[in-house]
Amino acid sequence: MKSAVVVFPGSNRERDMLRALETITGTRPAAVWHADRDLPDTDLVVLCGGFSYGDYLRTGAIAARGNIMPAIAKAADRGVRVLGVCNGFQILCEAGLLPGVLMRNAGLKFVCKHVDLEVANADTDFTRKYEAGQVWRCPVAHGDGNYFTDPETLKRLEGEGRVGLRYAHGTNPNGSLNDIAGILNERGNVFGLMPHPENMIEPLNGSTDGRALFESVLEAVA
Amino acid sequence: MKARIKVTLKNGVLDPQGKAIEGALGSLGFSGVASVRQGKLFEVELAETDPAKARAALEEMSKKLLANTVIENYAVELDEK
Amino acid sequence: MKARIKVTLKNGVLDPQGKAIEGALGSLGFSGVASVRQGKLFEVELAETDPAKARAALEEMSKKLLANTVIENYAVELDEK
Amino acid sequence: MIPNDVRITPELIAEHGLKPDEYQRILDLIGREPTLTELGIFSAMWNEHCSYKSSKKWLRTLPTTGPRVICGPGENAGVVDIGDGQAIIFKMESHNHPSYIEPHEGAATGVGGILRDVFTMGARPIAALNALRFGEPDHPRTRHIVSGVVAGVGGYGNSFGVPTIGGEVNFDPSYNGNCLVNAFAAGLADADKIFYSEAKGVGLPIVYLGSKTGRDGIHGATMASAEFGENSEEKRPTVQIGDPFSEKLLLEACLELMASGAVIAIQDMGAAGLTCSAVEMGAKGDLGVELDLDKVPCREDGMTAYEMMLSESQERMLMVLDPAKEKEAEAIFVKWGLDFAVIGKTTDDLRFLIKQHGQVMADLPIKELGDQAPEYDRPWIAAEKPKPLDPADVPAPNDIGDVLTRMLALPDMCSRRWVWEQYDHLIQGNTAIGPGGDAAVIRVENGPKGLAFTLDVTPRYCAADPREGGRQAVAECWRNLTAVGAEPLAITDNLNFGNPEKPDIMGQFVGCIEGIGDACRALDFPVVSGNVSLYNETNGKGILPTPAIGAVGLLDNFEQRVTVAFKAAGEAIVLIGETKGHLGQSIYLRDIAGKTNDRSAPPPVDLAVERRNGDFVRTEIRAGRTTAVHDISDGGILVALAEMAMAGGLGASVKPDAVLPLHAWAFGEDQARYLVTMPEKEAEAFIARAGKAGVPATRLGTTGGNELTLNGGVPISLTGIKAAHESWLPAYMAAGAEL
Ligand SMILES: Nc1ncnc2c1ncn2[C@@H]1O[C@H](COP(=O)(O)OP(=O)(O)O)[C@@H](O)[C@H]1O
Ligand SMILES: [Mg+2]
Repeated sequence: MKSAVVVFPGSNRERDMLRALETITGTRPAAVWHADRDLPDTDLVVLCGGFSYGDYLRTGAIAARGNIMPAIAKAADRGVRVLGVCNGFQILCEAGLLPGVLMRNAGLKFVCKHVDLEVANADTDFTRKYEAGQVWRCPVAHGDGNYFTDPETLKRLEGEGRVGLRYAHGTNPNGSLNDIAGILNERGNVFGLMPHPENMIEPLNGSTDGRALFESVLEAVA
Repeated sequence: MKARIKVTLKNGVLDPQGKAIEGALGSLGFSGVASVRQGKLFEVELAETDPAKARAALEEMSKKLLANTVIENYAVELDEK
Repeated sequence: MKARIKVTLKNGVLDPQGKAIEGALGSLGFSGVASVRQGKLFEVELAETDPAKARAALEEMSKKLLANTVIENYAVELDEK
Repeated sequence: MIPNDVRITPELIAEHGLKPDEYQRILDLIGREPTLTELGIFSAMWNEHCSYKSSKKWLRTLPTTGPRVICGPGENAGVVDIGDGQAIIFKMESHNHPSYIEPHEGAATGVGGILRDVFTMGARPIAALNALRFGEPDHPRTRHIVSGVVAGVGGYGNSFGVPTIGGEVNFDPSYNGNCLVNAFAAGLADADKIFYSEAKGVGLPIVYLGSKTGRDGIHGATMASAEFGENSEEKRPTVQIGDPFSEKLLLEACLELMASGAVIAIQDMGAAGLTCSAVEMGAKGDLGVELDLDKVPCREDGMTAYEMMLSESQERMLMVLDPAKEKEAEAIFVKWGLDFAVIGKTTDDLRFLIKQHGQVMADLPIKELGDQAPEYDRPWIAAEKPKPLDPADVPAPNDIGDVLTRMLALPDMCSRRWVWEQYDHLIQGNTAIGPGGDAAVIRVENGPKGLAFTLDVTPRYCAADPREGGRQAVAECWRNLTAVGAEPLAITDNLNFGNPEKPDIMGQFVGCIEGIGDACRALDFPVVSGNVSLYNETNGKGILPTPAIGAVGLLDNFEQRVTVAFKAAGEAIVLIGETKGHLGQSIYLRDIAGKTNDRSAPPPVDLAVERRNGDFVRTEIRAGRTTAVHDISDGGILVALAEMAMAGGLGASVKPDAVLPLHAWAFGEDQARYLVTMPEKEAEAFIARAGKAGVPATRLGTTGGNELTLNGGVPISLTGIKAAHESWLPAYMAAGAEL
């Protein structure tokens, strides 16, 4: 599988993501600079974690208006898989590729810890290697992960099975609506989540449960 | 020309910071605070001197960047002299 | 009674957010933006109906919580009706 | 604008922190009255922070070399060889005063400064730690400071993208008006690609990089500007604001530039920014420096030479560049959106020449600015040697379970989870042991090596007996590294004290340094970098002497690491080291028995025993013969045991010493001790090996269950102690209004 990781000024988990993708897919991903207007030929575009533009103004807001974004929107239209992790999720929401917005954590503090994630829909390109209802541990590290959207959109997300992952067992770290940890677009090829599966891929991390997420995409594009 | 843009959360949008401030004011002993909503204020200095053009540009900036119109409203104020 | 508190950075205090926004406006094609400074806006609803008392309370709140007076200024505005 | 030719009055001199005899020294040196800019430059170069005038004499006594030391004190950070052509670069620095004034920004810029010190040398930061000391919890400002400092430390490191993996938090009334924020950072580089600050070559461009210069943190200017009247409101010294976003860009741009081969010398702008960095680069390289301030990127209009030379705006660097690569270098900085300006050149006349608007604002001998700084041999008196305390004089508890529960919930003993959950401790994906254990461990990118990090000092020991306290601080670091299986490599120190002009405070300083030196020599643990922070006083009362030590250790294979958590039921618990029940200066004595002003001796540190016991434990860990290890420090055996149990979610049943009073055994703070677990069937052989090595090893008990049981007595529920341990800090912080 060919993958590409987009790097914005202030991205800071791009090295984690590049390493995870290379380990799991066996192919070195391309690193794409935000100022470029074209994407390389790729099966998966990843927007990684970090503080693009310092998280200034609104998290993800400035990056979402960057040069590379129209190319990502076009790729998504063509059905290319797009994954946004943490700041990447925030950028996708700001860019309108996913609905809703990630607001300040309810506790108003940055939070870094392990949470339990429940697979709310195992029938997606990003979760098919998990069992439905499976619960796995994964780290979060963010200050703005509090997912919010209007009641109508929420109803649609839930009704259409577009909530991919939820915080389980009362581990919701940020006050997200319906314990939402990750959502899909209508077509199911764009996925955004706050937790960091790329930091849960080898025994050093305490478990390898994050791999299945990448392996799901690998299988989906095969 | 100087201008201000106020960006506030739309009604019905959850405001965790405002809520926390309400709580904090309560514990500091301020009673009678019915609600607090937190917004943003941008003080902008423009080269443009024509008020109509300046206002149009500021509206554009608000829509394109400064406000997330899914959850926020904005209002432009010019310092007319 | 409704009121607004504006909290802005003091002159000379670095405003990294404002700077980043300036840059972003530039790359979105807005020219002639000389500077952007970002501040906060608090919209407060008070039970108090006496303007003088309300103003005094809001000043207190600003000093004690809403503004960091080491680096920020604040201004209280009442909605007088 | 502040004129440059103002008359230099005694008030102005005093306002710049210069003593009359120091001013005389300036007059003798340059043979005329200095300009205002020159006075500012001298005040910056000759203040305690830059010149180490009170401490230099004593710092020289520290051991700073060793087979692995590539670069000791004198550069931005220390450099230590870790094999395979790699080096670890690290340092610790204080930001105490700014953090008291504005906790969030003060702490943030402290972290920013130390990260810059590390990447200035060519290293990518891989770990950050922080030692924090706050006033007593009930003091009205404490909560505000805790909240701001923690958010500031986290906010900067999280955004910059370095894992913040450890540190210390203490509360004591002596810090009520003077908190301590000591930030540590470490970075990894190739041993043959280290960058230094020494300028080389005449006529080469001096380049300014990073953020623009504003009027941040110009202290000495307060009165000067007020006196001259114009726009004095505008010229008020402002607090430095951290911009981790710019720093992250600066990191990437610098590393890219270094890889291009364009960098001849590099120095970050820290305290007294442009002045210190430019003088240091020139003086080290025996070169003059000429700067044209009209070229300096400024954030505000009308900045004077004085202001530019003293500004402490953050996220800035100075470099000497290979002129052939100037264009390439500029392109890298433009790509990262940072300012890049050639602001001067190196010269061969050894002058520090500052021009603005075509006029000379300062013209000083560059070497003398550093070399001729005053140096003091301050009078000092050693404190009287304290007497050991007889455990029999310390009241015994009625209910040991209750005391343990209370101890684990003390401000100085409770879980720091509330703090480190605000720090991204997982970023970079190499965190092998995160916060909460003895030392944190980071895998060296792609393995198999691991690096261990810890910060330690016990100020109450240092206050009671500075020399013993100094030894203990180093020994505890060494022990913490050992307890995860690491070989201790080297240390950095951050010496926080009161006013050195007072002989008793100077006595504390000297004593602590002597103690640190003793321990470093005995443990082959050199000092490779450090920082001194003096005058930490409020209303004439100094803080507890706080020589914080930061230490780094190496694991050949990070898989060898071991953590404090009990791993399985039915395992043997063995105590390494001798227990005499030393209660002097213990947490038990101070916080449970309530003897807050006790003058008894702290636990003595026998460095030979320390080394013998530690070497044995490390050998066992590396041979894979231990399942959990924890060193015993604050709170003694029972607290260490409880920490292992809470971390593993497994209880234990143990047999206290039959001779010592129970509380002395449980809560005594004798040094050089560890608790170790292993499978039951291996315990006997373990103890035999210890015996052969001359290391005291006692079988204490067995893991299992949900409780701690002493001698079959009333069980202490893990749930109960864990709740107490975890809840104090969050509850304390939640009780106050903070945003
Ligand atoms: N207590 C100390 N022990 C050893 N070295 C020290 C100590 N204090 C300062 N140094 C060394 O002196 C040099 C100057 O320190 P400092 O001024 O704090 O560095 P910087 O200019 O990077 O802020 C550094 O190399 C530092 O490591
Ligand atoms: Mg430095």
